Amino acid sequence: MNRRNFVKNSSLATAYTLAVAAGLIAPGTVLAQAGWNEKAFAGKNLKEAAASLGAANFAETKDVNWGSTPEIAENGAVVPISVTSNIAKTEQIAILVEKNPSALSAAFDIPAGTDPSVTTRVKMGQTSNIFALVKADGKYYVATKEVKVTLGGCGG
Amino acid sequence: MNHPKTLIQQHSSGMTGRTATSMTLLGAVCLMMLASCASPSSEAEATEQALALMKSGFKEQGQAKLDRLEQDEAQRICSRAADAPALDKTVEKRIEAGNLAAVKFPADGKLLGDWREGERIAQSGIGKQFTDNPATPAGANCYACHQLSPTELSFGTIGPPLLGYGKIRAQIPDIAKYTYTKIYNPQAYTACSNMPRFGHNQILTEAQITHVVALLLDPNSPVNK
Amino acid sequence: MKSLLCAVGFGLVLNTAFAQQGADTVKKIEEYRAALADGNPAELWEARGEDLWKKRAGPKNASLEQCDLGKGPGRVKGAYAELPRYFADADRVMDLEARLVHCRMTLQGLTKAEAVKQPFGNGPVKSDNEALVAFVTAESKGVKMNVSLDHPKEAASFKQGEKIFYFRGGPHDFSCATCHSEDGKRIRLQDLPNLTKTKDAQRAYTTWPAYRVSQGELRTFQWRLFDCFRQQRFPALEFTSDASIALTTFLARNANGAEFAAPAIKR
Amino acid sequence: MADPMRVRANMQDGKVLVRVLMNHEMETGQRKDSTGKTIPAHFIQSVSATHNGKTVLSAQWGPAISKNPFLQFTFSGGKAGEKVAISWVDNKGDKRTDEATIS
Repeated sequence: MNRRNFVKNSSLATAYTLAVAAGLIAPGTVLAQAGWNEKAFAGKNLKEAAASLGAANFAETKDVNWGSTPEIAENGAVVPISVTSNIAKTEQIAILVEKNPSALSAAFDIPAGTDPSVTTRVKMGQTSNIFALVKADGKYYVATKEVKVTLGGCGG
Repeated sequence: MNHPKTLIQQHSSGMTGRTATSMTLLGAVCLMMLASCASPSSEAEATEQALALMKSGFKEQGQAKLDRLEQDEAQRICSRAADAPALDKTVEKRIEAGNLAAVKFPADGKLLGDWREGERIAQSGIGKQFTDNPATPAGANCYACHQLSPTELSFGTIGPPLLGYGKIRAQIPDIAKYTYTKIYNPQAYTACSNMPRFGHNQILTEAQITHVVALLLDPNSPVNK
Repeated sequence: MKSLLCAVGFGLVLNTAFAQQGADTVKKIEEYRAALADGNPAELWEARGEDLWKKRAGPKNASLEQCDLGKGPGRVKGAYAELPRYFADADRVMDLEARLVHCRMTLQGLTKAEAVKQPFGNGPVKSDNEALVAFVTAESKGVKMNVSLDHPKEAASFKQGEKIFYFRGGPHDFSCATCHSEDGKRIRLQDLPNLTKTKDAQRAYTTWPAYRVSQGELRTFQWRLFDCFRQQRFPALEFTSDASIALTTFLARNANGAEFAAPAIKR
Repeated sequence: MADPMRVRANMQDGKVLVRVLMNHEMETGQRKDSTGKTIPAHFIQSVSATHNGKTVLSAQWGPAISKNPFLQFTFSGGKAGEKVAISWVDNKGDKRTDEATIS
């Protein structure tokens, strides 16, 4: 594992936010909007991204329903992902693609009153595991599903 | 009703350098159409009109110039419905003989190249599109239509499967010459074949064709494993 | 390069899934398509097209709402299912895209060059044509295809289109029929509709225009033909040329009787 | 100015089902144009949904979300006739808000 894991990720994110607030970094020009967790989106794998989201460790779970998420995607440019958490007090659902250059695709905050269920579409460069990282009652869980990607358009 | 000969002349008027032979052939086709269609003049007229529309309906882009719409004899005769009556045997023979006569073989006489290179050529569908760089060597895109190597499962079915091609035909004399010729110009053997005339129309170089021949015939090629 | 990638991609899938359970793969790809059908981004084009249809524009500061698509000025519902058709005011058989060019010229006062400037979009460069087509075609969803050949020019266009379908040319000797005149064929792993048979012709024609997942764009029937000819190694098909309209008449007429089902979503 | 979203909000089993399509390139910053120049990254970074002034969903997105993004979720406490608003902000600071009436 590389040294990133030894860095206190949350403090870096905070430092970035503070830098934006202080006008040291102009938001939206080079890096990102304030509040956007740049470090998490730069994470190369589940562990790095999860750490930046605040999950120092996580348990494997089967308490996630993958809904309409297909086993095979005809085109990696658009892969429908549906994640429903059956874990009580789910407050966040993050979707990660193991073999993408950066693993994290999206992180959803689920307030009380909203179903712990989101559907969106992600890009996949190749066949890969998809992770649903669920934060529930302050703890983190991860569920895994493999999606195979075929590439269409073989005219070239 | 228009006299067929008038139609032939109109038909050929836009073409340059077409021989009397091709006009005779065309006449044969038109006559066949006349014989087989309920409304013969409209058939021939539609062909005339369609050719005119093709000429006015395209513009050159990149390497694809308008001369690509100038049909040669085989293209003209083969522009026919799948369920059209069979071509006259003499017409077929004439197409085949003409195409066969134009086949060129490598100067060094070597017909078997490198099957590995052949596999790359068979996989690539690049070439001759107006979006392709003309400096990049074209591929043959064999897998688009044929099954070849057993490890390549993404193959098309427009052409027959060629798995084990060389193994099955190892005993046939002159098989390399036949295979080279078939790739160079499939219409040397089969008039109106769906397969591109890779050598005849300069899609592949002679050397590239020998690589594809090797892919099909070399005992070490995956095709024959 | 693309083909190599393609081969690798398919290889991954096939080694593990397709080879052992081909039918299962087909079913799973169907599931993938079904998952995308709800929430087709083509709706974004439809919405933009409706705005463009209703917005005053051009030197004449007019909307397209009085455009006659064949069922009378302003009647959009079901119009696409009867196109291409003969238009007396232009004395020409027109498909939807040619008719939109006509209306933008006559109603809004655009020059021809302006009206055909951006037939197809590319990322941030949007095409008004694609948006308008998405809007108009969506208004024919569920309507049975009913292309008439009653007018002599319609009948002629169909016949010319048929000839063009079988026209072999270019360095590869390809015609439309090379890939689309036999049942059950495929190129690489992609199924090829037999456009000379009613069932396939209906399924193919009624699912264009479509949002192409691979391109992130809504593509019209003119684009479909343009890109087929590109792959046939022909020169560039002129947008709304009579050749393109004749071929469209041939294909649209062959789809008669089937319910129109586009804008669709495709790989 | 970005093109509008398509927002649909429907009552379903007593809850509000929200479906959103957004107009956005979602450019990764890793692709090259035909001249070999890298196309700069341009993607939505944050999304939020509100109902009666209350946030019912918020999200952070990366460039791996597909072009012309789709989002679907369900929340409780809404009624037909009320409004749901969706907002996004991208990495260049472009933003867009659209709303739909629950039906």
